[in-house]
This record gives sequence, C-alpha cells and structure tokens, in this order.
Amino acid sequence: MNPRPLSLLSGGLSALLALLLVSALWDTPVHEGVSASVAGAMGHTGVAHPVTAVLLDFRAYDTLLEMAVVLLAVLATWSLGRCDTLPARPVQGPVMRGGLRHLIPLAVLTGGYLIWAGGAGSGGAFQGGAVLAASGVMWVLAWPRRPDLPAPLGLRVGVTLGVAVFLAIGVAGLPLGPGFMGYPPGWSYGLILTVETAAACSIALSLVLLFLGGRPWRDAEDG
Amino acid sequence: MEAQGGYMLVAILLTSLAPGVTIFFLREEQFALRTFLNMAGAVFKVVLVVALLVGVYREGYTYRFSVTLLPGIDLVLAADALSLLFASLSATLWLVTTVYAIGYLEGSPRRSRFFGFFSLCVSATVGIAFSGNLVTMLIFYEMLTLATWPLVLHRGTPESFRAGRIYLAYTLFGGSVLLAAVVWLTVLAGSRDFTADGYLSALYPEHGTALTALFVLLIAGFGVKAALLPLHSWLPRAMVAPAPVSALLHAVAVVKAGAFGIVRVVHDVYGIPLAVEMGVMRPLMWLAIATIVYGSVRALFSQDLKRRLAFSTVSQVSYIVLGVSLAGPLGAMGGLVHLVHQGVMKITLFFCAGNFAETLGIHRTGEMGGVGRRMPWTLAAFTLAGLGMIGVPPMAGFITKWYLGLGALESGQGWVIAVLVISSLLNAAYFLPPILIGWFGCPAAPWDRERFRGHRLETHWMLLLPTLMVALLALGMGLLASAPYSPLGWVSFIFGVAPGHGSEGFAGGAGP
Amino acid sequence: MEGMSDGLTWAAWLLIVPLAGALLAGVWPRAGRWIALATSVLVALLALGAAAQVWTQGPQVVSLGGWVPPLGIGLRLDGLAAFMLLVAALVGLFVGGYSLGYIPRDGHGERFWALWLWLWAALNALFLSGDVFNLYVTLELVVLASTALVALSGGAAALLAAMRYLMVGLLGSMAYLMGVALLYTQHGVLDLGLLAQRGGEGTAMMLAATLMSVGLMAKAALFPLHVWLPPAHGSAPAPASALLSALVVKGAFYILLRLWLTVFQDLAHPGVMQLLGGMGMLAVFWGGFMSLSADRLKPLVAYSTVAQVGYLFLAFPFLLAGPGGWHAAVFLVAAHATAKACLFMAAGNLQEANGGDDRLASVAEVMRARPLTSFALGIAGASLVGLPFTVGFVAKWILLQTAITSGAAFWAVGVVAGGLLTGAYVFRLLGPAFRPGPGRSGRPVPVLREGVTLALALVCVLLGFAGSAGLRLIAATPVAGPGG
Amino acid sequence: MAESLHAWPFFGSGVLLFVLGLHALVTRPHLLIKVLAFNVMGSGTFMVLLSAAARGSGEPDPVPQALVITGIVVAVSATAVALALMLRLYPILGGAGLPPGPPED
Repeated sequence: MNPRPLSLLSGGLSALLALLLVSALWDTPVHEGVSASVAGAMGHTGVAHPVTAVLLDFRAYDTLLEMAVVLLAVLATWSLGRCDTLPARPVQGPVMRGGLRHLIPLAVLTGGYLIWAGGAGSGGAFQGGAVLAASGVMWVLAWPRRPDLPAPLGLRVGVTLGVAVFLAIGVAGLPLGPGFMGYPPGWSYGLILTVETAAACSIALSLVLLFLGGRPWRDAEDG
Repeated sequence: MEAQGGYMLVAILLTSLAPGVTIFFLREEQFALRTFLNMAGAVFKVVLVVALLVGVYREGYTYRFSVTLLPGIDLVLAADALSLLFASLSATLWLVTTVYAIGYLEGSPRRSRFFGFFSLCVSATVGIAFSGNLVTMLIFYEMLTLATWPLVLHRGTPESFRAGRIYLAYTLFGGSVLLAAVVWLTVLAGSRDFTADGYLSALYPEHGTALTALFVLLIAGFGVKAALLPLHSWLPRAMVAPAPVSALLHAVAVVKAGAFGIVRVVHDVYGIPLAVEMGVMRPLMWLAIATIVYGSVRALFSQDLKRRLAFSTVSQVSYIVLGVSLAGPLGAMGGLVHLVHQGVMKITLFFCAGNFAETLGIHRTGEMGGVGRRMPWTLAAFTLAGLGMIGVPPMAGFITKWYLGLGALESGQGWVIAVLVISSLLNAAYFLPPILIGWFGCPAAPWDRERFRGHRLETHWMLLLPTLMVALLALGMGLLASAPYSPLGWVSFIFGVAPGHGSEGFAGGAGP
Repeated sequence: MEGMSDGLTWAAWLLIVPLAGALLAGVWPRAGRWIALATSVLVALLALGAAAQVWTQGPQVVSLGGWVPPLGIGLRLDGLAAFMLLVAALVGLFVGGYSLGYIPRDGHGERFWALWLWLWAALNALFLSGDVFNLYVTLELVVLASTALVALSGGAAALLAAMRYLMVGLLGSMAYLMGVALLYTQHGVLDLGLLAQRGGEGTAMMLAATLMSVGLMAKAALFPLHVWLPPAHGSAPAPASALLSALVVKGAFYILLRLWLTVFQDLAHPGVMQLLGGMGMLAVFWGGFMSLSADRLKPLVAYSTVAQVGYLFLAFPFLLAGPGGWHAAVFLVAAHATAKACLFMAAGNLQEANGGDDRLASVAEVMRARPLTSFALGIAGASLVGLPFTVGFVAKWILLQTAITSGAAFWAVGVVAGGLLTGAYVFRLLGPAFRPGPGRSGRPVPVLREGVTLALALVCVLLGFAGSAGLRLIAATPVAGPGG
Repeated sequence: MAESLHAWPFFGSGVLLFVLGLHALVTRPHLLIKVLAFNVMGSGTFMVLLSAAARGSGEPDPVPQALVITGIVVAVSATAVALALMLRLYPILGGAGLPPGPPED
C-alpha cells in the first residue's frame, strides 16, 4: 500500500478508535475496584503500603513473571551478539568525573532508601532498582576504558538472582503451608524485603546490561 | 454368534503391513531379504485367509476386532462371507503378483520403495475387505490412495508425473466427497456395523432427501476408484505405472475397492429394499450401463495394449455395479462373482501385456503379429483370458454374464440382456483381432528389443509362471464353477442360494 | 489461607519446573542441554499428572498465595488448559530430543536451551493463567522468547523477521493491554471467572473484545494479519520454527478462545462468530495458495501454518453450534502441533543435508536418499491433509461432524475444500522425491535427529487413537455461556 | 464516569496518546519511531489505567498502580530488546527504516 493512503486509513481508524474509546470510558461505572479487598487484607500482609502489598503479596505471581521478563530481555539481547563498543564516548575533563564521583554514591544511597521505603510508603524494588541502574549507566558512560565487568558467571548469577530468590521463596510456600507464591504467616515482611532487595539488585544490573545492548564478553563465535 | 479371534484380522493386515514398512528401510542391494519378506508375507496372508474361509464356511464363525476412535465411532474389522470374497482375491493375486513383480523389476532401481508401497497397497485393500463399517472402510480407502500414488509415479517420467497428478486429483476429490458423506451419515444414523439389508430404513422417508443426497455422494466417492463414467479418466492414464502395478492395483485392488464399496453401500448400508424404494437403483443401473458401453467403445479405439486393457477394465468393473443395481439375488451374484472373475482374467491380461512389453518391446496391438510363434505360452494365456472377457463358455466371464442375464430376467428387465450382448460383441471386437494376428499373423517389423532369445523358456520364469497360473485359475473358475470354494460357490454361500437355482431366498447382504 | 489442593500443586510445579530449568540454563549455559533434557522429561510427566488430575477430579480453579480473586491471581487447571499443556509437553519433548542433535556443543550455540526453556515456561504460565493481566505478562514473555529464537541464526533475514515479529507482537500486546484496561475500568476485576460472571454487552465490553481479539489475531497470524509469520518461521533454526509454529501461535489462539468462552460470552453473537470463522476460512485458502506457490521448503511449511491457523478459528462459529462445539478446534491444535513440528524438523534435516539450501527441486534429491526423514515428512504431511491413520484425520472428522451436526454445512464444505488444497501442496512437496535419478544423502545429519523426527511422525499416527480421550479431557472445561 | 469529572482529562489524554502511538507505529517505517510509538501507546494505556484507579472518592485503587508498575517494567524490557535488535539491523539495512512492502522471505 502506498504511504499516503495507508496514512489516511490509519489516521481515520485511529480517530475512530479514539472516539470509541472515549465514549466507552465515559459509560463505565465508577467503582472502587479491588481497593476494598486490598484494604481488608492489609492486616494479613507484612507491609504497610497497599501498592507494595499488591505487587509483592497479593499479585506476587505477576511480579515474579515481570522480573522474569526483565531477565529474559537480558538473555535475548545477549543472544543477539556482543556489544562491541560502548554506546557513548566518555567525556573528557575533570568536571564530569568529579561530579560522578559524588553522584553515583548518592544514587546508590537513594536507590537503597527507595527499596526500603517501599514497605511503608512510595517506593519499592523497581523504583530503587531504576535509580541504581541510572547510577550504573552513568558509571558505564563515564568510564574511559572498556568496563571491567565481572566474569560471565557472576553476571549471569547477578541478573538471575532476583527471579531465583523470588521463585525459591514462592516454592517454599508449598511445603510450608500457604502454597505456591504465598508467605508463611508472620514471615511476610522479612521475605518481602528479601525479595525486594534481590529484585532491585537484579533489575539494576539488568537495566545496565540492557543499556549495553549485547553481551559484554567474548564468545567463541565472536572470533 | 460369538465373534471369534479378531486378532486373526489384525494379523492378516500385518502380514503385508509389517514387511512393507520394513522393506522401506532396506538397502537396495538387500535383494534376498526383501524377497524373503515379500514372499513370506504373501504366503502367510494366503494361509490366514484360507483359515478364515474355512472358519466362516464350515463353522459359521464371525470374526470381529474393534478399537474406539472417537466417542461412538469404532474402527471395526470384521470377516464375513462378502469380505472374504474380496480378501481371498486380493491375497491370492498379491502372492502371484509378488512373484511377477520380482521378476519384472529385476535390476531396476528403487525396488525397496516399490515393494514397500506395494505391500502397503495390499494392506489397504485387505483392510477395505475386512472393514466392518463405513468409517473403517473410508480410512483404508484413503490409505489406498496414499499408498498407490507413489507406484503410479514410480517410473519417474514426466508422463507418469502427469498421471500421478491426475490420479491424486481424482482420488483425493473422491476421498473428500466420501469423507463428507460418511461424516454426514454418521451424524444422521450413528456409526453402525454393516448389516444385511442395511441400517437406514428407519430414517426413511423422514430424511428421504438427505438419504438420496448421501447415496449420490457415497456412490461418487467410491465411483472414482471404481472408474464409473464421468470419474474414470484417471484409470487409462495410470497405466504408465509398471505392469505389476497396473495388473494388481488398477485391475484388482483400486477399482475393486471402489466397486466393493458400492456393493457395501447398496447391500449393507442402505439395503436393497430401501434403495429400491428410494428409486436410486435405476439411475445407478443406467450409470453402469453407460460405463460398460463407453468403456468398451473406447477400448475398441485404443491401439495401445495397456490402454485398451484399461478401458476394458472401466467397462468390466461396471458389470459389478450393474449386477448390484439389478436389485435381485441372481444379478447380485453375477456382479459379485465378477469381482473375482474380472480380477483374475484382467490380471492375466496385464501380465501377458507386461510379458510382451518386457520380452519383445510390444506396446501396441498392431505389433502383436506373429507373437504366438515366439511366445506361445503367453499368448495362450492371453487368449484364454480374452475369451473369458468376451464371455465364451466355459470361461469364468461366461458365468458372470449368465447370472447377470438371469438377474435381468428375474427383475423383469430383460432388455439388459441386449446390453450384455452388445458389450460382448464389443469385447470380441477388441480382444479377437490381437489374438488372431498373434496366432496367425506375421511380425510387421523385427521386435523393438528382444530379450531371452534362445533361452529354454520364452521369457523369464518369474514372468511366465504367474501368468500361466492366473490363466489356469481363470479357466478353472469357469470349469469348476459349482465347486464349494469356487467364486460362484462362495457367492451362492453369501446369498444363501444354491448355484444354478432361482431366488428361493434372498438374504440381500453379507453373512449367512 | 486455605490449603493447597492437589490440582494447584500440579499446576504450580508445571510453572516452577520449566522456570527453574530456564534460570539454571541461563546461569550455566554449558550444561544447557542436560538441564533442558531433564526439564523436558519432568515437565512432560507433570503435564501427564495434571491431565490425570483433571481427568479424575475435574477442573480446578485455585488462587495463588491463598489470595482469592479479585485480590489475588487464580490459576485454572481445567480440560482446555490441561490439553494445551499436554500438547506443549509432547511437542517440547520431541523438539528437545531433536535439538540435542541440532544445537552445536560449542559455547555460544548453547544459548538456545535457555531460550527454549523460557518459551516453555512462558507457555505453561499462559495456559494456566486465569487472570487477564497475568495473561498479558505471559504474552510478553512468549513474545520476547520467540523473538530471540527467531533471531537466533543471526542472518539478515532472521534479524529482520525477528524485528517484524517483535513489532507485531508488541502492537498486539498493547492492544490487548488496552482491552485489559477497559475491562478493569468497566468491572474492577481481572479474574476470568469473575469477569465472566459480570459479562455485559456495553460499548466498553465490545471495544475491549475488539481490541483484544485483533491483538491476539495478529499474534496468532490470522489472515490478513499473518504477513510476519512466514519469514519469521521460515528463517528461524529448525527446532525454533517447530516450536513457534506448533505452539506459539496456538498460545494466542488459546487466550482468544478462553476470552470468548468466559469474559465475552455475552458478546458471542452469531454474526461476530461467523465473521471470525469466515476470516479463518479465508486464511485457509490464502495460506493454502501461498503454500502451493512457494518454491522453498520452509516457506511452504510456514505458509501452511497460516492456513492451518484458519481452521482453528472455526472454534468461534462452533461455539454457538451446541455444547462443546469448539472442542473440535482444540483437538485440531494437537493435530496441527504434532504435524507441523514434525514437518519443520524434517525440513531442518533436509535443509542441513542439502547444505542450507531448501529449494524444493534440490531438496528432492536429498529426500530420495534419506528414507527416515522422507517417511516422517510423508506421515506428517498426511496428518496435515487429514488422511487416515493420523491424528489429522480424526481432527478433520470431528470438525466435519461438528459442522454438520450444527447444521452449518458450509463450514464442512470449507473444511473439505481446504483439505484438498492442503493435499495439493503436501503432494507437491512430496512429488519430486519420486523423480528418477540418484539420491544424494548430502552432508551428515545426526541419526538422532532423523530418528526423533520419525518418532514424532509415529506419534501423529498414535494420537489418531487418542480422539476419545482427548475430547473427554477437553470436555472437562466448565463453560457457562455459549459452547458449554 | 460522568460524575467523576476530575479523571476526565487523564482518560482523554491517555486515549489520545494510545491512538497517536498506534498511528505512528503502523505508518512510520523508521524503527526508532516505531519503538517510541510503542512506548507512547504504553503510556496512554497506563494513563487510562491510573485514571480508572483515581476515579472514585477516597484512596486511589492500588491494583491499577501495581499493574502500571508491572506494565512499565515489561514495556522497558521489550523496548530494550527492540532497540538491541534495531542496532543489529542498522548495518544490514544501512539505516533503521523497515523496508517497505510485504516481507517475502
């Protein structure tokens, strides 16, 4: 199809879809969704913040699979090939590096805080992991030489850790009573914090590796 | 009556299936092993079929084996008198043809593949014979399509590929029509075993239109392989296949599978009374008559020997349908007995044609002049079978036509005898000239490529022996028609009628 | 909260084992093949156990972590899910065995194993999920694993095909997610069962149905949204092609069917269902004609998937045909999955023996010299056509029977005509193998691979006797609306 | 939803983002634009979900928020894979535009 008719067709259909969506949303009833159930169950979970409770307890299985998506994305980019060059040139001069020297520890601190804060307020593994990853990306970008990344096994374990810990805790629920992806009563808070920490580390590492866009080590086929 | 060891039926299928599958994976040069497997399977099959024959005839056993395919639908193998008629024909002729094929294909490439598919074909044919219901028959019928196609292609020439394509187009189409019809019938009436006088009469006249449409679809589906008139044109083209294939498959297995299916549908699904009441027998008869005449006329104008035989097959197979459509026991006997008679006579003719082609390079009827001096035994066999086809007493073909004639009179349609006479005249017109010039003419030119000159026999013994055996068989079936295990005897047993007598009891279907 | 029932235990292990295998294989790629082998055997046994569980105890819907929907996520282990799990396990087992002979042992090739196990884990999660948002996450897992598998061979064609597939996959997922948003806005729940109870026919529901259906149809490669499929399935490595064609498109179909059986049951009007079925029939013919005109082996097989997916969409008109009408299409999933996996495996053998060239004319020479693979190709082809003694015949029979029982004989005509078309391209593929001339066995192909290919072909035959059992298993699916 | 007008602009913008992204994803051949368009679509969808959460009186519903977090992470991962693929395709295609026409082998 020629670009122009295609564009017209797509534009027309998109506009129609927009109208339909708006009118459909207009008609939907106001309801409180699941908030009542969540509020009712908050007493039975170890964390105080409802969003974290949904993420890591009520719908923990979603979150497990979501972390699996991140890990799978890393494996998929690795399978595409090696990252030959870093995505950007390092910036020369003392300002950048001096600034980073302060920024990176600060970002790590912030990330760590966010993970911990997720138990009670806004925050959590993903927010914390994202901040940590940002510091990692800055580190990668600022480094003048090829990054001296850990050996493949270390990397692999690092990216897998979050899913593995979560899965292990989920499986532990089977013999312990609450079932798959359930926490034994009283253990919720500790286990959720463990999962959050592992998840944040893995996510941070994964995001940095995704930023590289390929395997950061040489394989036989790379020649 | 209690069903006896159904495993016998499975064993009969396996006698050709197992060697067939094994042979595929043999190397080309494993001649001895391949031959042993072929022959052992063929002999064993004949032995098992004879055991069943005795069991059914003497002890009145019925054999049944079933596996569930889908809820309410079973794969049923059953041996009744009618299925044994077809099974014993296939088993016997398979044995003979295997010997012939080993001789015929000596030294040619890809014999493992050939014999593999050959055995699969026979398995499918025997499966059709022992099918206890329409679903099972459909399954084996389609399997036959699948297994025959590579044999049509076997020579690998562009011509055989064209023939293969046409064969496949016709048979897959027929198979699809049949599938649709059988599913429809199953939805309507459930999946039931074949029973004498059919199982559909309760649905008439409520579902009259559906039953008529189904009848048309079923006949069309089976008619493709039986080479009924508008659906016949694959058969002459398929003659590009090697002679044993033409002989066994196109003269016996494939077309007979179609004809046998029609017999089953008319007798054991609808039942004669219902079919007559529905008024479908008369159109079927006209179709058969048209095919008989058309096939004969085309044969008369075909100069290629195998093509002439193929059109003759088109014509002769419709005798079976004609017999069935006469709707009386005598006509049905004539039709059914022709299932065997035509098979044996036609295989003789194809063997002879193969011998002529292999030994002297003769492919056209005009080249047969003086062949009797060079190959007297083969021409003698050809003569016997040709006369049989024409219906000269005491050959087997005469018995057929006699009973068909009786059947026509019995059902008050004496004019059908005129059709038989015309057909016989046409048969004579296309069979007698080659026979005559073969005995009394002279070679118009030296043979294309002559082999086996100066040998003790006129051709390879593995080609000659089977030819003579089937020729004698054809003669014997005519001479000894009233013996208990002769085809006629067996057909009388099927219908519970003493040979040579009238219609004192018409069982109408399979099984005593 | 309440104790775990046995059904959930089976379901949980069906999620845990492939996921754990995938994690292990990712950490330790060099042991990938052994991890994959152990995992596939284990998952196959678990799938059998789960099916036995459904068979004896009936369907089970259970909630994870003890949180009952709408709060938590429910898993559904019913006949439909168990059947799909079994099909995935069966195909997975054979593809795994085949890959042992396909994937080189040198370092980097081993990445296949982890990706394959990820795909399997994702599919198992997809089949078991009872929550529309959770299904979205599983869909994304499937898309990413599939993309990586398509791109695995690394050539330009493979990368381009992977990119196109990813784009279509993501677009489909996003359309699906908007549908989820609409559903949640309308009903405030995500559980399939609860959504089914609320039902409804308003604009939001219709729009959600449209968005989700179109998104999933794109993922299932239903004509005319199929253009991404032939290059993607044609350029992936053979075992990956087998998985993609046999299972991945079925995953999208499964969700679509599941949605129409539950959430959108009130919208299943005859017109809509006939439209879906009609598109399926168009796919049958378009895919068939494209297969017929393909001159290379893998595109031929890939286009045939486009055609066969069309048959699956007969499930929708059959939904209204009476109780369990849709069972026919689900059974066809098993038939097509086994046949198509076998065809791709055979194609992989032939292509490799022929030095990477898969033009039909030159592959024929190799076919003549490789009876094991050719035999497998023949049987799988026959199953695709629906010829007897194969599972394809039984599936076609059930389709026809359903069509005729429901009085919609025109679907039967379509099925029969489509079967003839299938016959035309399958026999066109097989025909050249019978041309004269010497065979050429070409480059060596591990006997293991040829053996596994043939074994899967024999499974196509054996499953022909599993029709009753399969239908009984599928029937153990509670359906409240049409089709129940 | 007529009675909760404060959510209305968010619903509207969400829908707008969704269809804008859709239009660009379908019509633009450049891969980077396609990937961005996918993210714009995603943002629109998330906005719709969040507006649904914040519609009622009282505390916003936590479940859509959790879904959006999950959705964002999933979208980020998919984006990363798409961009990595695009980088591999760049030297092959001599650019990042998807070749026009139906993909035939």
